[in-house]
Amino acid sequence: MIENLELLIDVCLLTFLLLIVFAAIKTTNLFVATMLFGIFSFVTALLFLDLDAVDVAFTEAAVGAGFTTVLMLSALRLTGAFENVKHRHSVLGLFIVVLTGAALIYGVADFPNMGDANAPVHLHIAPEYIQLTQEKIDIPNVVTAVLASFRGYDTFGETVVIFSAGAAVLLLLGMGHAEPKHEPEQNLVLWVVVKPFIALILIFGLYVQFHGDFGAGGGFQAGVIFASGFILYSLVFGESYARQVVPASILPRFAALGVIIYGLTGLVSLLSDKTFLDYNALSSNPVSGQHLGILLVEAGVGLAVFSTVLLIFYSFSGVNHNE
Amino acid sequence: MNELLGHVNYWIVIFLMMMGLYMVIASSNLIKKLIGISVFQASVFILYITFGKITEGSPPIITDNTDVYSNPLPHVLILTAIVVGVATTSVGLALIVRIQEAYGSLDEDDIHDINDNDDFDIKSRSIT
Amino acid sequence: MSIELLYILILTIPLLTALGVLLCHQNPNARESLTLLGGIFLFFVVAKLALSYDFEQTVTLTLLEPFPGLSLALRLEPLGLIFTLVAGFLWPVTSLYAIGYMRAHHEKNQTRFYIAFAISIFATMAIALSANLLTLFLAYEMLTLFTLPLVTHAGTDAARRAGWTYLGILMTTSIGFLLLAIIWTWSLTGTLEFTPGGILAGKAELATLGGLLLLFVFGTGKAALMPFHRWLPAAMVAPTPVSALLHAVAVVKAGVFTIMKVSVYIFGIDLIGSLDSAYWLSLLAGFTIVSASIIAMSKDNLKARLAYSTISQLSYIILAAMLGVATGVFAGSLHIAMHAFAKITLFFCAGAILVSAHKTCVSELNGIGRAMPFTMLAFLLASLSIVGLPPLGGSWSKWLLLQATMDAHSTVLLIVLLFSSLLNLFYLVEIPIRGFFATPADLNYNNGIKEAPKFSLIAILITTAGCLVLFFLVNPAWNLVEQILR
Amino acid sequence: MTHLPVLIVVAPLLAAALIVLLNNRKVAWLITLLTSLFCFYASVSMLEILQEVDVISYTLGGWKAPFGIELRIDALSALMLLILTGSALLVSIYALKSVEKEIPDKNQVLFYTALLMVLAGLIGISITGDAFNVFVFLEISSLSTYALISLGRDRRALHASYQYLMMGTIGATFILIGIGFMYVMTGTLNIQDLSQRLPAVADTNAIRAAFAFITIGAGIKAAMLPLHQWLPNAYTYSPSVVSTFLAATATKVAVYVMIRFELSLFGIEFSFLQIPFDKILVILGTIGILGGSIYAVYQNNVKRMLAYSSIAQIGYILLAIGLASQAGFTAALLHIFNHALIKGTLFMALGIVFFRFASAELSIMAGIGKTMPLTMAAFTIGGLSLIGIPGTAGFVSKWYLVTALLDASLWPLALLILVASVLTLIYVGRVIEVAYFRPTLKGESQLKVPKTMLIALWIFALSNIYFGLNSDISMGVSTLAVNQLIGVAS
Repeated sequence: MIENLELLIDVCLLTFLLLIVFAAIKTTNLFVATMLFGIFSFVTALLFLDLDAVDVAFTEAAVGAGFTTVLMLSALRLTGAFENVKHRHSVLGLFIVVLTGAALIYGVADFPNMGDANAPVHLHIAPEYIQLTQEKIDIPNVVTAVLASFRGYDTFGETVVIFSAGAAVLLLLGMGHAEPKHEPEQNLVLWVVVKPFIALILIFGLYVQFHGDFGAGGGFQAGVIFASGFILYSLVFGESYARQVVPASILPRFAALGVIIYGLTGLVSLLSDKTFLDYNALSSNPVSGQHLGILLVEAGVGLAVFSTVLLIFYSFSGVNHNE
Repeated sequence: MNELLGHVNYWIVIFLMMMGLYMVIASSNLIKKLIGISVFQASVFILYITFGKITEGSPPIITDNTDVYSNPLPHVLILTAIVVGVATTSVGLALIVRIQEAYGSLDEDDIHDINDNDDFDIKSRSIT
Repeated sequence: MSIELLYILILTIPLLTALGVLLCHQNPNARESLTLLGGIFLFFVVAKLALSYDFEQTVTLTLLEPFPGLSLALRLEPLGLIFTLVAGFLWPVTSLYAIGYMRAHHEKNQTRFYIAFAISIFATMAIALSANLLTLFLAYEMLTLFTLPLVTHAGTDAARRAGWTYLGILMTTSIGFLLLAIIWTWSLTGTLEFTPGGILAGKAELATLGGLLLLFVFGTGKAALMPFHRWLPAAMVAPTPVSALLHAVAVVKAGVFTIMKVSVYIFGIDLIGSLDSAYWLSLLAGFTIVSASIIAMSKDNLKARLAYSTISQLSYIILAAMLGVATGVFAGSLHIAMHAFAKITLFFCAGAILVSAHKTCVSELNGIGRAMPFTMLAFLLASLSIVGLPPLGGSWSKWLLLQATMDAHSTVLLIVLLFSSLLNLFYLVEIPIRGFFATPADLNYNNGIKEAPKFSLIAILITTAGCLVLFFLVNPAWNLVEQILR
Repeated sequence: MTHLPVLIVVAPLLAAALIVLLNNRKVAWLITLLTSLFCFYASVSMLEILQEVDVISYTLGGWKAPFGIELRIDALSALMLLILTGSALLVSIYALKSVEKEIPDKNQVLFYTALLMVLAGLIGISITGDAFNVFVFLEISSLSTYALISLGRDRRALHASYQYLMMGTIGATFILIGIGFMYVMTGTLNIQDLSQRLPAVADTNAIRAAFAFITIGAGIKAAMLPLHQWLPNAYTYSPSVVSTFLAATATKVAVYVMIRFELSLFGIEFSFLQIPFDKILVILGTIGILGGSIYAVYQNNVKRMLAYSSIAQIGYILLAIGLASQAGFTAALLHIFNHALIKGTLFMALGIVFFRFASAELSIMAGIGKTMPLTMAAFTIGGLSLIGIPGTAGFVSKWYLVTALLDASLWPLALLILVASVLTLIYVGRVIEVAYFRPTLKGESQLKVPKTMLIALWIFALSNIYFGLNSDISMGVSTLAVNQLIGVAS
């Protein structure tokens, strides 16, 4: 019965998503659209959870529902929240969409049924990953093992993507600067509640960073969570204070450092004539080498993500209109 | 029946993708386009995760309780893809902020009109 | 000196001359003596090559191999030698003429003029010496490009428009048709070498080969076969030495030379004889001959009249090549040389009249013979050579051509040729007749008009003498053309 | 030197990060130059290695394929590397002064970072042996490209960048969908492994859909007509260094992706026999050639003119691939190489014009043949090569393309190609006419053109002539690559 229950939840969530997107298309209030998108991400995270993808769910919640929404709101602050009320009825657009949809429907017709344990995806490579993780890497979270070791090169690329997004935003908007006069209202209750809360967030971030081997989590999620602690600080206590704690000018270098940590960890193996990112070279014991390698690259990822996310936030919130 | 149940997920996801894509093409507001493309991408992510699922499987974190784990590879891929998605979104938003500054509008049609004017200016300045 | 060295020298002398001209652009005297010197030296090298070359043992010099199996290579054969000799002889003569003309006419940008001129000669020589179609095509395109600044030399709007017409027609035809024909030949035979007897026979059906021939002939826009002739009158905006050497000798002869080479060494004369399209092309050439002559009669502008005369004369050669008989090949080859001398003389004279009397129209020339007797006499002789009267060089090629049409059993073309000779007589000989016998409208007409500058006059005398000498010296030339089909 | 395959990607990535860390403009330029020099060296070395072995395989993380990610360099990859790193080297020499002039001081360091990341991304795509990895590196290069384009001085650069971001993301997502479909049917992402497992499931909707999505995705990135809308604006308004580098490389890498997936992965059997993809390519290519060339004729901004010309040139390449013959593939690869040389030259020359006049409108180029003789001479060489005049690189590829068409008995298309060359003649001729035969404008800028820019330009220009007269290298690599692709023993 469990399978049908899972499927039921699944279909419900998906239907919910459809409604959200439909509402987002219809609304002319961009603020509403943005909030709907936040909800969309959150429901997607739930869906991922239902589909056993805990790491992905975690990331989607932190990145999609959290960070992206904050970013969109920051952008709306600068651009205004209403769109011109007019709906283009693009016949060509509709045609393209229907064509794409038809191609997709046509394509999935041959897909194995959902959840079929005998589908090709579950027979090739994936079983080996689960087995090899236990034998050679010896950490419980297979996703982390695949991410940081088997496909560590992809993850290196992913870190670079984040870094390049930071560079791109910086090129476009500059680092900005906080407006010193503008300070949020001094709300004692808020202050008192938030202060310990931020501490908790930071501790949780560290936990996620270092617990990624065992449960859901890792550098990405940790970086975002850690940054969101500072973002919260900045929202509540004023950005100029936040910038005193973590100066904006240091962030690009931190992000670069994150990438370099990852890259150098990979390059170390070259010295002992192993290939790039072969963590076995890091220690005389291959398994502990793997552990060390994963730790190091996750640290690099965490640092890069944290700095970039915070940097992007600064860039958006500190933009000076008159420039 | 089995076939239907086994594919209903895919069909809904595809419909979601189509809605996202429609939002990209049919909206004239740049922010809505961006939301559309994020929806489109997110739907693709759901597609990936869906085919990584094994019925009665559990998350791919090794425990002693079970032997059936859902496929970890799509999870890894989508982790990467989500990050790529958010990176794209932030660059897109940064561009939008600059476009608002430069054009005073986020409406694609307005922007096209302004661009055409710019073109005309250049032509009227030129000598030939 | 080895033959290879001579090849290299023939190509490098014009280039070195161009370089030298560039280096001494401050000093007109040095610049012009250098051009002249380069020309004379080039002619000696060409003459040396002519004397020491043995057609039994041709020498090929491969310069480069841009892609496998296709090379840029040089090889002299009789047809090429004729062209080389003509162009090599006429370059220094034209230089001589140009010095007088350009100075008297106070042209600007003379350095650019001499450089482009020298490089054009380089391209012409490369065409003449080319061992295969690729080399020929490369040189052909270079010739178009480097003559362009000469056409647009004046820099006026009219000159620019003429430049577009020039470039447009020559490039369109060459890239659109000629290149396609060349690549097609390559694709059919796997070689582009000029081979005695041709390379295409039996490689494809006759209809295909007929189409290929059409591509080749229409692709060679420089041969000015109608309807691709418009560029030649347009190019007449150029200074007269350019019109004289390039648009009466080098460029247009490069065109008909290409057609001759293709019909003799790519198709083979027998194959041409069996192609229907060759017959149609010869009729088109006949049409061009007659209609260009008629247009020439209607032109009052002297250079335009000469340009249409050139179009007509070029089609003689195309016609000769398309007949598919040996006599035709001989006639065409001889005509390349004979027409070159006559036509360059005519252009020289036109330029001399422009410089000395500032006249450009035929109707203004009444009585000019009294002030410029030498020029007009030269004009008369050259005209008669083109008409084909003895004792002038042109009579040989005209006579052979008539014989070729008879060999090919084509009465129509025979009549066309005879009729066109009559037309030639009308529109060319009219001019000296006006010059010597008509009364000028204005009695003070001849005041202040002298003969052309002496450099130019000497040049005119040399080429006129050439027309006469060629009549008597036809034996060596004949021996040469006979080698073509050996 | 067994690690060259990975170093050629990692070096520019780490250099990009290092630049940010050091945060100094001059140092940033120097690092960029040295990095591209190293990459160029690495690609030449690997090309040499490939004379001995068929393919260089490098497994990352010590996990053998298909479990780990594999870098796989065959002759086709090596050809792309040569184009990418060669262009990058020349562009970095050129960038010193151009960037100083066109990019605000505060952005220069990050400019070089982004440039290096574009390079690394494109290199990564060209050498990876893993389908998903293609997507990751595609996004690395794309994100940085969007930023670089937006740095143009005109506000339209921003909108151009946004348009590209939208279309580019749709393209990348389409590729992602295609990869997903293949993964579902085979359970693997390694290209080698995929190509072995695909035949068993080739006759399924899923694989056909995967093929379509990947092709359209790569087609958007390659600006294949009618998916080209992003390109003209992106090239027109981006800074000179960026337009030069992109024009020489970016669309070609997208074509590479197409070739890699369709020939190596799906295989000729599937692509051209089971589905009539060759015919589609011939049609799209032909439309691209004609459409691009005709549009180009009507442009008054020379950069935009060349942008449309690029669309036409992509058409040539696609048409050549669509012939589905050995000659056709060779022509395509050769044109990828030669067109990089051509467009590199032309855009660099325009960049110098832009350097002096801050505009690339045709009207401001009046008479600059006299005032900027070296720049315009190089432009003319590039233009002649674009037209396909013998003695230039453009001629060689056009020759092979027409030969391939004639071999396939498509002589009307051969004629059409040559007609398109005439269109090229018209638009290149317009520029040359204005530059050489119009009077110079008054108020002529007195700015001196820096030597570094001219040197880079002339190396590009002369390479057009070198590879036009001696095609041993370009032909050799292309032939080798084609033989490997279609499985003929060389």
